[in-house]
Amino acid sequence: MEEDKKDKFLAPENEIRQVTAPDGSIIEVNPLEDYFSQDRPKPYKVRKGPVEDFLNWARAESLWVLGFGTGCGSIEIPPLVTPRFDMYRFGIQMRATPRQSNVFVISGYLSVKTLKRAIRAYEQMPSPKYVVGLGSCTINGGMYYDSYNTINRLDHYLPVDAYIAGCMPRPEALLAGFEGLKKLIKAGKGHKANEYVENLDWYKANQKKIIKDWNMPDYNW
Amino acid sequence: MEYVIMTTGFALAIFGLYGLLSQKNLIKIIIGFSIFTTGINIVMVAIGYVRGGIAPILDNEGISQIAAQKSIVDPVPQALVLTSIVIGLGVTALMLAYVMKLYQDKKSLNINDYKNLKW
Amino acid sequence: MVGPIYIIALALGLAFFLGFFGKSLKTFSGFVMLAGLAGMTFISGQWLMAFVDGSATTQEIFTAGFKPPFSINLRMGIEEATFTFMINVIGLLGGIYLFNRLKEVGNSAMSVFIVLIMSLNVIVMTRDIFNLFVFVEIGSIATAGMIILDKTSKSLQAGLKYLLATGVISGLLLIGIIFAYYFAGSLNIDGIIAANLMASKAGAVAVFLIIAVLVLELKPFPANGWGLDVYESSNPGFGAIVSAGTATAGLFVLYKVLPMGGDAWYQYISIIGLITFVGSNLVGTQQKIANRLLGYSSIGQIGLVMTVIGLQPILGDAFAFIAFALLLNHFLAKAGLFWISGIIKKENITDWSALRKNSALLIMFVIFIFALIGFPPFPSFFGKYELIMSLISSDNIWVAVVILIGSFAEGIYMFRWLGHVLKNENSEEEVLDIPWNKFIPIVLVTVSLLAAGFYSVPFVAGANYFYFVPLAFILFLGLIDFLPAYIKNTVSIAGMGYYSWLLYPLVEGDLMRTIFFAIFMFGGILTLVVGYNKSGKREGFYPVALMMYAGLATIVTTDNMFGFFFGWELMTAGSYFLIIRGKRSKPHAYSYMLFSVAGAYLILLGFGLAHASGQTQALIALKDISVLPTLAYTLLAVGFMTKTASLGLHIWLPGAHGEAESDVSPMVSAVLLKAGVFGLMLLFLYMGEQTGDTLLFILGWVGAFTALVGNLAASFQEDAKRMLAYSSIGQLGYILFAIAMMTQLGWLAGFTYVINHFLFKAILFMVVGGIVVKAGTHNLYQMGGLIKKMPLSFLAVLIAMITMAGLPPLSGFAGKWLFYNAVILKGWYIQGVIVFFAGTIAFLYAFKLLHSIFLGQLKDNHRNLKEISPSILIPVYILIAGIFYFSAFPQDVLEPIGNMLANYFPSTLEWAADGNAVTILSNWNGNAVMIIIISMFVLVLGYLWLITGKTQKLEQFNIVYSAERPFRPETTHVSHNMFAGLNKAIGFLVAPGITNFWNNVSKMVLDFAGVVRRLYSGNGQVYAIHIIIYIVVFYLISIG
Amino acid sequence: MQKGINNLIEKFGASDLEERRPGLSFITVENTKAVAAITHLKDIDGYTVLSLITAVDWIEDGIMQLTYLLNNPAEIAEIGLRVMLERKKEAGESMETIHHLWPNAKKWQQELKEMFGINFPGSPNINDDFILEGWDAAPPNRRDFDTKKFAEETFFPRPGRETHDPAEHMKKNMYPKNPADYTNKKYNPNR
Amino acid sequence: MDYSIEKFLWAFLGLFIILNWGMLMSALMRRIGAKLAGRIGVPLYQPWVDLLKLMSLKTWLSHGVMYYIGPVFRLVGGVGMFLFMPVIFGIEIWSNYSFSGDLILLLYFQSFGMLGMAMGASESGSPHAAIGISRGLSQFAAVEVPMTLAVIAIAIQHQTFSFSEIMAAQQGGIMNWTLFTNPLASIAGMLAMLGAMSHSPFNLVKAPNEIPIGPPTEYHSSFLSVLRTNSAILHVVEAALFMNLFFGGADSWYMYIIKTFFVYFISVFVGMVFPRFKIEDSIRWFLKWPTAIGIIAVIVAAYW
Repeated sequence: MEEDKKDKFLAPENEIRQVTAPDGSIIEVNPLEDYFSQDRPKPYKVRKGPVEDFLNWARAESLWVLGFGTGCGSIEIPPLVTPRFDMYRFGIQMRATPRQSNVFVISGYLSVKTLKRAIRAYEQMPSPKYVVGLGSCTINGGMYYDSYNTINRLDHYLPVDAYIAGCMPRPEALLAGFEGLKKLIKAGKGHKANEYVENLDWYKANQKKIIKDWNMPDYNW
Repeated sequence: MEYVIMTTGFALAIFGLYGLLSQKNLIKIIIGFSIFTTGINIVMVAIGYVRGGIAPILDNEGISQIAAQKSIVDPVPQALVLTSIVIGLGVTALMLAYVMKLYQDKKSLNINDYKNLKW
Repeated sequence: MVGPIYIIALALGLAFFLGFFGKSLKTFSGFVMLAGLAGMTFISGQWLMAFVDGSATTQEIFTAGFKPPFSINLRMGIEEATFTFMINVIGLLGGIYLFNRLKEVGNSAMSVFIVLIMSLNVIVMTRDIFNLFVFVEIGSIATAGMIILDKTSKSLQAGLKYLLATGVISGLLLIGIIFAYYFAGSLNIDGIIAANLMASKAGAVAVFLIIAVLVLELKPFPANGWGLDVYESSNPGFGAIVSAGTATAGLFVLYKVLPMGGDAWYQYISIIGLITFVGSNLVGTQQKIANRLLGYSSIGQIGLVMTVIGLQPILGDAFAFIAFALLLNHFLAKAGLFWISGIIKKENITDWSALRKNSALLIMFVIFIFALIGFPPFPSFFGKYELIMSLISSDNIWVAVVILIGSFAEGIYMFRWLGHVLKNENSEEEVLDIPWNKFIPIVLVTVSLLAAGFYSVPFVAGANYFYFVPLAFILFLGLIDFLPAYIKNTVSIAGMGYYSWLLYPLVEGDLMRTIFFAIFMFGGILTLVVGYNKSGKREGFYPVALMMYAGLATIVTTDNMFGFFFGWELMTAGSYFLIIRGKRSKPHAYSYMLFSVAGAYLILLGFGLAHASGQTQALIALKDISVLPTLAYTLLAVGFMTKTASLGLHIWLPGAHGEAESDVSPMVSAVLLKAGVFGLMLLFLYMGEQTGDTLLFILGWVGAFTALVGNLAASFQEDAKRMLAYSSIGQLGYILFAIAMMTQLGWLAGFTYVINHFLFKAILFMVVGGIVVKAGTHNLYQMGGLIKKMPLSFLAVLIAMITMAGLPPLSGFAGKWLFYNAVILKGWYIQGVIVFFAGTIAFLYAFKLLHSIFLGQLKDNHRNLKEISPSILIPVYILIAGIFYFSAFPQDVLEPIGNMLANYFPSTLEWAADGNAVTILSNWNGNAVMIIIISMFVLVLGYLWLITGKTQKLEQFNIVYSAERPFRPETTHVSHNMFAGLNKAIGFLVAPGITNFWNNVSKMVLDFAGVVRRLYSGNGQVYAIHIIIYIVVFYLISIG
Repeated sequence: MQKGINNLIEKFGASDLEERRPGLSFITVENTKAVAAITHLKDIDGYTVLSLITAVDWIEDGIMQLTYLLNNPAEIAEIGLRVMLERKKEAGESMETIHHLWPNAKKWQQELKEMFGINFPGSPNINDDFILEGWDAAPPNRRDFDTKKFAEETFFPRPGRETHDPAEHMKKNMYPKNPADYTNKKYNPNR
Repeated sequence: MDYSIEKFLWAFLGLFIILNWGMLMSALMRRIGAKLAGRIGVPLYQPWVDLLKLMSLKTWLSHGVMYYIGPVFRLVGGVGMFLFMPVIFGIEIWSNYSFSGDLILLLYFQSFGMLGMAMGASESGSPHAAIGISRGLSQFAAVEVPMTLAVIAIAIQHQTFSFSEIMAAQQGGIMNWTLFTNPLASIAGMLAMLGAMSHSPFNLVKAPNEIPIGPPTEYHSSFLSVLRTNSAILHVVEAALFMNLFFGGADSWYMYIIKTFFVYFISVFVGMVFPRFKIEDSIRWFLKWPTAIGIIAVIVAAYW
């Protein structure tokens, strides 16, 4: 079964290919294995104590949000930088690259196609990292609950720290959601990234169930 | 008299040269060449001529050597002419042989047909 | 002592006798013919020996016992003995060469051949003008007979044209002779000379006809279509006889009769010779047919000798040597070339690559070509050098210039031909058939050529037998060429080491020379070490590499101009062969050679002017040039700048350096370019700031723009080695700018750049060359990510690039610092800013090279690459040690140089005890900078290590790719057109304007040649008309 | 406009002319003559713009209808050319490609292949993904594909979800009973 | 030539002050920017929090050795610029290690960190990094032209490259500042500074929406913290460089902080007002007006 899938959906550029080296020898390249790290992630150690509390405060007061609008709800994010909402005063700012972001806002419905990119972006973020599900669609599919192409429950695919209900929630709700997230982090509960790593097999099974053309390594470093 | 001869010689040479340069037929060119050499030979003879001179044959019974030196026709040009004629003959013969070979090769006597080598 | 008359007797008798042999005895009669030729050679040789050792005096032989004018007289003096010997030798060798062909055709051909040689002998010996005519005619007829040795349609046509032309010519000669006789009363040359015919107008016409006709026999440009046809169509073995033998005899005759005309005629002859030399070679540039090309070259060379004969009154004592050296050179080389042509049997020069199948033949071919162009150690080099010196000394600069232009034109087609031979496709099936009887004559002329070069030494001031020592070693290397490369490599390194040790005393004490000597020799040895990673035999590599280094060593050790020029040409020749070894190097080596030759000629002219001023060959003559000093210095500077590839003269460099082999590139880039710098430094030192004020100012600007354009072009390159080559152009621009400032700081900066450029460019070319070989591509965008595979190479290139970019703490900054100070003190602000702008552009290509090769994405086919060979890395790390030493202790290197420079310039730099360099503007402590930066680096690295936990190693596709994944390394690696923005903004600066300019120049020359050669319409009649027109024009100019 | 339609009727036996409004007509052509008709419309009658190709699944009639909407910029007229294909039970209806007339047709056809399962043999990249990635179920826009069932089987529906009729729900829960309440400042539906 | 521990500690103290001032300054600038937009803006302590957060992250990914030491190069570049320049005019303990060299050293040392960082970023293999670097280098090359012209004009004017001498020449009143004694050079230099600071309109290098963040796109956690440390230092040091050249230097920390603030503010202010240049337009612009002004400045300084 696994083999069949691979044959059917493996992208041409990911097929095992043979190339001729400059010295004439033939090299076999398996892009998925050779070009991507195959390592499994390990959970980081969660410390306790006043120093860690202080660091948690720092983590909470410096939320860097990945600028990745996954669905219709992403239109609710730009107003946050306007004078009316001004998220900067809460230590929240947007970053353009997942490597420098901590918070991933899944803004609204998530199609299977986007889910794949969301997983990739999430896995590339450094821990500790947080996922905020924005809108009903991330909770139970919302108005797209019966669509053939959007997920129903985000928490089956990514570990969600906070949900913000509504269709769509307004920016204020988003800010309130961030405040909630901050409380969680300050309380030392912002380690869902570890949960993801620990239950990686379950998450991967769920992800692969609907992403048929996986075409990427199991874990995108 | 010698000037007439010399003029004739030059005229012949120039005619010959003109023929050599203007005719397209190889045989005519060679004829031109012959006329050219003939003209030159005539000029040579004319150069050596001394008016009223005698044949340059020296023997003890004839005039004295001193007198002879003044009166005989200069023998050197005549000797030269002989050589020159011989050489002219040789060259003409060789030319004709060439023309024959060329004609065998291309069946043409027109000099314009033999321009394979150029530039 | 056998009388010279027996030469004629022997030949005539033999020719007659051969007729009696039947067809069955062909081989026998062939040997009889050779024996006869050998006998003739023996007689003239015997006379020559006797004259050389002084046991004989000039003999006059009178036929029939009368004295002139009543008899024909022959003369046998040293000149006649030499020339008859040459003719007989060529006859004998030609006979051996043509043996089979003559045998096939039959006894008659042998008779004709012997008669031809005999007639040439008589032409040389006779003193009787009519006898001369007779034997000229006999020669013509015999020639016409020999032309159709190969009975082809073309040779028949050529023969007829030849006959027509010589017929007209001889008719005119006859008229001339008869009038000369009429007015002089004698047919004897001496008699005619004594009669001084020039006094009367009619007599002058007679002399005119005689000399003009003899000139026409030498096929002057442009009335020489018939001669060219003969060269093209006849058997090459016979072509050799015509080119070497007949022309030699003709030249001697001209030399013999010229006194008839008096001084004015010498001038005419030299002008005719010049026109022929330049015109023929110029028209030859368009020629593709080998034999016809040789014809053009022959006619050109004969024109050159004719010029020299015409210059006899000017040259004085040197005449004999110059004329004979040039003639002998042509004689031997052209005979050899024709003979080789007879073996190759290819009409078109583009098909001549078959020559590569026999390396001995190839080497001899190369020797002939180089001899013709006038490279050392061949006689023409000595002859031409002496000729130019004498001409300029006697105030005939324009003649010298024209001669050099003609030589250059000859180089244009000769080197094109050589390029075809060395690089064109070679079909495997064809086999080169080399019979021994054809091979031996070629070997003999080659050996004679080399010997003649050797024996030319005493005739040229400044020449030294010592220059032949490295050549002997090179010869030895050539002889052991069959050995594997590593043995030859070891031998070469040992030889170079020994030679350096031998020469070191010559440069000891002179710091400037010592530095360059070290760069040339030490750099040479290091670059040779790289050669250990080459397997196989590397045929022909070591002799030419050592030739280049021998040239460089000569340049830097010599104290006279001749030695300098000798070394310069030797180096040029060696480097040409090194460069052309690259796979796609043909056009680049060609343009390199043309620029080098042109540059060398400019240098030669400059030297000539210096020599004319100082009347000495010592280099010190450059100090106070009184004859046209501005011109002289400009010529010299431009000449040297062709080697340093300054703007306008740089177009050869990128291809030549970029396409060369991996270990040749560092040789020609890091080491060779310094020769030009050395020349410029030497020149500027002698010139002084006052004399060359304007020139230096212009050169400063040229240097600045060279730096800018070179670096800018480098940053737009996609080819790794070309990028480095363009970077060399830029770096050399800095150096030119720096030394043009003529201040202590400027020169110090120049020296710093020289040393740094040597260090880092050697590293870069070695490493990049090694990688290019490993990676199988030159293109930067096809590499990438190699840092994981070749960390040591990366480190080396990184260090070299930091040095190049001039970043502290490495030594590149020393150059920049000196530069800023020098620029401000000199007051060349705007130029300085251009140079600094160029400097920042250097970052761009430094980054591009590092990024494109080592960083970014590793390609599929490079996944199994290994680190480059230790034989590259060891010299590279030696050089890196040098960089670090220079960087940490700049004082150790720069202080002595500064002190040395203080002899020439006011000192503006002080060194404090702690290594602090102080000028009135600024201070810099290289030592302290090094310490501080290294300690900072360690501290910061420790800090980062402290706050960083265990890192997770990633693979190349584990990157943020806008939530996608990369598709293939090729599409993910950013390299091609990397600086697109910069290109859009200022890319117009490097639009190939200069290349286009030179292309247009060469196109113009070739088009001109193409138009001029339409004169040769192929019609025999037209050629006859040419002759008539030539005579008329010549007459109108000379007498009318 | 009229000329083009007349041509269609006369030359290609088109039928069922339906003029929606001036300048927009729909007409049915047999599928064997469709490409010829389209070519004629493009080359001779001036319908040079392909606006769209779309499909309708008439599952009850066993028909898969293709509609080519062509535009004539000169006359500002549009013709919708309907082609009725016989609907197959499993996807795989086939129609001639028209990408040689308009290169952009290949994208429409690719979409139809993916969403309706209508094949256009010869159309470039016809089997490539268009918007779905790795889809291996039935083409989702065919009406016999039960998308709710598919979603429930695939997407882990969250238990306890209630569904309301939006209109009723909003009337009941959100809008004020009394329209006068709209002016009541205390009432804030967003709260 | 003083390598004593005492000297090192003073230098370290200076560095610490600079670092914190740099952070504070960036927060202040952001607040000013926010005010301009009608927002409140970040809390003043935000830069420290961000730094702390970055250091407390638990993921460290490495693309290779060069990637690892790229930030080290960068920080060495920033710190080095600080160390090679006297901080406070006329006070020996604040002269740092400026005895090693002067303005020329600093001009070239600028590029040290840049090139090292470029190496590190491009080892990650990210095309965005490479594109950003290629833009950055292209722009840097153009910026250097007016910068060099300004420096040369100053060197001609004062006949020295030494910071302390240039600063000394500007002492004794505001009218002695280069800004007033050599206004053209100052204009050229300040225009070059706009490019050197990489604020809008010259910030295509890290255009976040197009090439995410540009060169540091792959840097995260502790690596990014080093880069941010550097940028805090570098902003102050660069401002100080221009302050020393054109605004009379500083004879006390008080003046230092005020002047660097205003110098830096100029670039931020311009950045807030103008939109972004395309890279080729930016190069053309630098090679046009600032260069022309610079050339005039040099000519004026040299021949007037």
